[in-house]
Amino acid sequence: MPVRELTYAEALREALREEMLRDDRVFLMGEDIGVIGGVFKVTQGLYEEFGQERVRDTPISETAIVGAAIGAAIAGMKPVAEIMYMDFLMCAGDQVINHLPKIRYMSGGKLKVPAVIRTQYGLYRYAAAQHSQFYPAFLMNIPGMYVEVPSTPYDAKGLLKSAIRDENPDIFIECAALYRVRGPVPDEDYVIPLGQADVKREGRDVTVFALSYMVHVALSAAQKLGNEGISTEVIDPRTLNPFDKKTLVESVKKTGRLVIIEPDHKTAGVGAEVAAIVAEEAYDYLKAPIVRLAADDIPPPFAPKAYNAFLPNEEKLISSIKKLIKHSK
Amino acid sequence: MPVRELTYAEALREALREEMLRDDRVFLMGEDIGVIGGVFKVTQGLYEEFGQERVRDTPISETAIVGAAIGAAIAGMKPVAEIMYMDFLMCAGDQVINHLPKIRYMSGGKLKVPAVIRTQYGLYRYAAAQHSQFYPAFLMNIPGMYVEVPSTPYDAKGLLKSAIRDENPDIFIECAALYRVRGPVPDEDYVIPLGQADVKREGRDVTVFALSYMVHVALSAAQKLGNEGISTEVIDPRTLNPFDKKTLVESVKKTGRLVIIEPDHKTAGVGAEVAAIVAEEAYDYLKAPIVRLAADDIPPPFAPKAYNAFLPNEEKLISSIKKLIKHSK
Amino acid sequence: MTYDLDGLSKELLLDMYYKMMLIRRFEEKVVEMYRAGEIPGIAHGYIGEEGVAVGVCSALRRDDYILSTHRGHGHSLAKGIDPKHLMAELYGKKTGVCKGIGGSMHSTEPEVGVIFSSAIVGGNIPIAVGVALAFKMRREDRVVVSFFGDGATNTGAFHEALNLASVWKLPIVFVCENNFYAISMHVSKSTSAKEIVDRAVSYNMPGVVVDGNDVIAVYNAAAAAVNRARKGEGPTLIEARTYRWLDHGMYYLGKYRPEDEVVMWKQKCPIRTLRDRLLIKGIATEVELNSLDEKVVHEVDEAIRFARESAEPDLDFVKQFVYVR
Amino acid sequence: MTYDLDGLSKELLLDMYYKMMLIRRFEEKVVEMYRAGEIPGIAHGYIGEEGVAVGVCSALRRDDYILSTHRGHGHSLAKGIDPKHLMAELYGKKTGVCKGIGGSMHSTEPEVGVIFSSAIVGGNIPIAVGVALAFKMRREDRVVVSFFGDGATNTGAFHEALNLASVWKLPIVFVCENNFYAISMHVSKSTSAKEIVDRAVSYNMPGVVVDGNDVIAVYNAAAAAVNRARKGEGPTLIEARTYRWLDHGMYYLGKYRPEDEVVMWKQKCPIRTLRDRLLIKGIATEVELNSLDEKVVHEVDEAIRFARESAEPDLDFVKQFVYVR
Ligand SMILES: Cc1ncc(C[n+]2csc(CCOP(=O)(O)OP(=O)(O)O)c2C)c(N)n1
Ligand SMILES: Cc1ncc(C[n+]2csc(CCOP(=O)(O)OP(=O)(O)O)c2C)c(N)n1
Ligand SMILES: [Mg+2]
Ligand SMILES: [Mg+2]
Repeated sequence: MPVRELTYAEALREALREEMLRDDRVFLMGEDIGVIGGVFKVTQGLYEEFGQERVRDTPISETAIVGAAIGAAIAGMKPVAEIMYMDFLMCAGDQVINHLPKIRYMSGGKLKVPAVIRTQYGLYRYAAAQHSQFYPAFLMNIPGMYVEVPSTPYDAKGLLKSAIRDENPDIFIECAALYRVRGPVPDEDYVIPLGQADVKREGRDVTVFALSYMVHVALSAAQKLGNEGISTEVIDPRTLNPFDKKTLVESVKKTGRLVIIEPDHKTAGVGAEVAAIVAEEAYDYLKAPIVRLAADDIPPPFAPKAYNAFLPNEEKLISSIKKLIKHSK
Repeated sequence: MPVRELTYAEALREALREEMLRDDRVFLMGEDIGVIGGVFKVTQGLYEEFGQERVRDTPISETAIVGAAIGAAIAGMKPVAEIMYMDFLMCAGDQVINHLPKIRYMSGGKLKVPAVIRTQYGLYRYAAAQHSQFYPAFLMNIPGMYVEVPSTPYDAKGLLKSAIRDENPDIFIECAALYRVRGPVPDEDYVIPLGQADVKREGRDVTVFALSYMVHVALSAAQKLGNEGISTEVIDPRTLNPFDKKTLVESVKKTGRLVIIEPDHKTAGVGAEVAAIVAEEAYDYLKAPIVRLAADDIPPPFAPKAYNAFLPNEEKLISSIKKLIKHSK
Repeated sequence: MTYDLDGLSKELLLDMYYKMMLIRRFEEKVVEMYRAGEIPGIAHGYIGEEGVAVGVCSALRRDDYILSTHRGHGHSLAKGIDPKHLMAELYGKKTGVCKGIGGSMHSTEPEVGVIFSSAIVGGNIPIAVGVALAFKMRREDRVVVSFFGDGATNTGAFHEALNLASVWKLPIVFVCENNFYAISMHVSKSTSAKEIVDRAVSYNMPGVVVDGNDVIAVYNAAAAAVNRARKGEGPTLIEARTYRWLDHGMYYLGKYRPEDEVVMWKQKCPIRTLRDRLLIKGIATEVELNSLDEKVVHEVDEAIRFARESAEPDLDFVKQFVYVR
Repeated sequence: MTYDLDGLSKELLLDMYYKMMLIRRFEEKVVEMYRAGEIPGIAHGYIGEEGVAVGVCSALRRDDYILSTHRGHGHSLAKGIDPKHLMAELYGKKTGVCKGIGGSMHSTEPEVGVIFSSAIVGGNIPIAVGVALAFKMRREDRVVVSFFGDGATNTGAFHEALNLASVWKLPIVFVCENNFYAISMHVSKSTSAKEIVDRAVSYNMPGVVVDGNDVIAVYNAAAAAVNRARKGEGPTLIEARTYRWLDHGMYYLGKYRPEDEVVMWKQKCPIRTLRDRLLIKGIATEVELNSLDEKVVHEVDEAIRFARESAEPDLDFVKQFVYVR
């Protein structure tokens, strides 16, 4: 029997639905998630199935949305709040950094904050500088909350279910450019443990650390490089906190080469931390400098040609890997 | 004639005063900066000298403070707004990331945003998790604004004057633990160009990249190591954006060893970017793994003993450097 | 003058008619070209709400500034941005008002008083306050208008900004375009105040409700508020009630409005209303108005041609505009 | 009952007296020990404002929750936190309510209904709304109180939270402790509403002003609001006017209040006021009240002893509490 295929959005919807059925403390809140099922349709049908109490449309009040999710969580509920675009997450900046990740700790462990904040970043939507941002490194820098960055339908469902069941706060970052991407998702219930990177492809010559959408770019590049005799390992961290150092370091120890490809800004992005870990922990194994391919250090431009060039892509990845392999020979 | 000594707070105050005298577009706004001269007394006396129009006490409205600074700036003024603690900067998160650094760009260069947002982080104040944060890496990750992190009275004055005169937006991050530290400040007018790291001490054996307060820790450690025959170079970046890669990379090429000491969280902190740059650009010169000493990846605790241990310190720095020099022999 | 309507000159009235029609035809073309795949990204139409932008901007001087929103084409055109440059911006071209870097939601043209448009709901309001502060500190008699929707009145930014504008008595007019929905969310479900205008009490400033589909009523309300602001008497909150005929943006997001509500509002078309009044009162003839209609069609076609023919910026080009150097 | 004052039982009245006195003596000791260098960090005293915390918390059940602020010692003690555990927290000891991790500004003791205290001005308000949402969704008849100052009413968080609580009709009471200053900023300069309580209009909820130095008036106002919330009728905004006798925190920040204003308010001491009424009405005797006074002194001394003798947490200890694992 062939495995069922779902889109990333469908996989997320299933995760939400199953967890709502499984645990009546789980409820959803956010802008336009109810009556119209979300502007990206992730929550479609859930309002009809679960009603307005458990699928709550909110005013445009990001601080109140995140704050209320925190409050409901410390009072024993399991809220899943949606912030429509990651750009707007900082409209709730105080709640996101000063409260969500700190309340358990500041209470000396008396409270738990099992809230999930779902958001998405809008790659390739040409929506300009205030609707195209992705800044996961910041959330990684602030201890106390988990951060998920699923790249496939399978991971999206399994990680979202884990995030909901887990009792820590999570920022769950989806990618709008992936919502319609299909992939296998088993029928039966499963979860993916938080903090386990996934080796999306094994290889010997070079490790590509690929973040979120860039996993697909890396896999496609790896395929092509394979035809030219270069064996590429592709690592998808899946969660940034907890961060699976082990899988990364072991891979680099094996291949001796690391290329990072990420859709966030290069400077002080996730790739900086990845490079730093490797420079600290696998320094003796490196055969060549680490390479980071990332979005340019400029705000996302609107004009499509400039925007596309602003992001890293398959071509740049392939040529970097080839150059790297030459350098170390 | 001996050079005059001022405290860091006095140096900042002089910078504000001189720029206000020099350019009547410069004005100050923030919570409690007027009548009482600021909770850290940086603006003391300025309300009396310049009056309530140019030294504006505000309500507790961080979003309005940063937003109004932006608005005044695009309309031709030169506002210097104070956010009392860096923790509260994210109460204005939307203005700080979606507006301040993007408006010039999104306007196709028609607008300028010559606003300075001054803030401080409260090292060693035992003020717990919501009053002790320092997250400069995030501001470095968002392109479009400059970020200053002065460590001495001299730098504080020179950088603040540059930040005010410069026509780009700035986040100017002071350190409360430095306000009473004294240092030489010349009588005559001077500015420090943005984007120039300062080699605070020259050395041959190891480069210490020290951030903000940690410059003092590094200098003291370097002194002691010198007595043991280890020659330490101490680099103070002074500004994180623009970032002076050149001084860093050249120093590491010379010494072959890098230790980073920073008072922000280790994971995805400034040190990650520094390590990544070196791993990319000075890889062939490194004689040993890069070492990062930073605040632990937990929210700042209140209890003083735990808090002190949470931060990197001189002892840890000295022992790291000794270990590093051994490793590479 | 015999040609006045509510004391307004024929020139002003025809200009308002012309501007509303320009917005209408411009937006129709945007929808068409968006569907045709010529306009990338996201965009939000202003059809049905023309009375608000035009009524308010007609009460402003050229050197007064407005700040706009994600739904900003109407504001830009009403304040005088050349439709060619606006359309080129939507196309992402170098000749656009923001050189193709900003797109639909980020118009800036200080020459005509469009200082900034934010795509963050509520985001422009604190910035508008700062612009007004600059005017006041320099003792200029210029006025700022901040436009925003009903949904924006639930953001923290709205609250902090209106409070600050009031305590500092700044020359600003807050114009809430209440089109009853924030995407799918009806104002009655999102906004706890009985009426949005009641929120003025919270800031001790005058609050005025106006029929946003009656451009003359909007003009009069705005003129009074602008006058107050110009005289140094502080801010006003205007709630202009109107309706958007199109969906929230260019995509269909599902059904959340009753059919008959949409039909009812279409009958209150602000352009037709003014046209009828101009004709009935004998202020303008069919011929005059038709010639304006034609002029507008021509201008919009010209804007499309201009946008199409302009060059697209590349990465090196856009990089120049991040910093002042 | 003959012993009632305004219909309140003697037991309740004496308990309120006792709690106010406990707060007073506790805070006096905090100042003393802070100056002596025994208490680290930053702390904010509640002296002069005892009537608000005690009046409000006396109207709550043990299983109702409060959320507090940087100025939270009074709220914690009024809701029933053991002074030993609170003092130990201020000392940064393992036996503190938050194991020494939170300090003065972050009290949590769900057992007695102190769920969370935020040091971010306005920060607790949206969270309080979420707690109330949980109660409502589970159909529990519990009520939430969010305490905050006059200064907090100018934060965006206040606005968004009160709006949401109102549209969702949640069981919550918003208690604004108007002590007329936010650090050095007088409420008249920071807050544009004529009266803070007018802001209730913006959220279509009842607004009540009460003399915060009259603990019985506070109790009655709170009881009415709590009752309303418990019956599912939605939130209320209470503005309790009071005054802090001490400086903003433990440091002297300069002069921003007129001498005679401070003197005037000290004459309106909430504790003396209640004491006088209890004596005049013959509800309690000097002897009874003096014995409560002594009990309090003893308890506070005991708290200091306990705090001093407790162990300080180290880094490994505090690390355990970041995540649930
Ligand atoms: C802070 C923020 N939250 C959410 C959004 C997404 N969004 C864009 S427009 C909109 C609705 C705005 O409603 P309203 O203010 O009434 O303006 P209208 O679209 O009706 O003109 C929303 C939720 C946004 N841009 N910014
Ligand atoms: C968001 C934020 N801004 C600024 C501060 C610094 N701060 C601490 S208390 C305070 C004044 C608070 O005034 P109010 O709300 O009236 O409470 P009070 O201190 O008078 O009890 C300020 C500005 C803060 N903690 N949080
Ligand atoms: Mg609307
Ligand atoms: Mg106060």
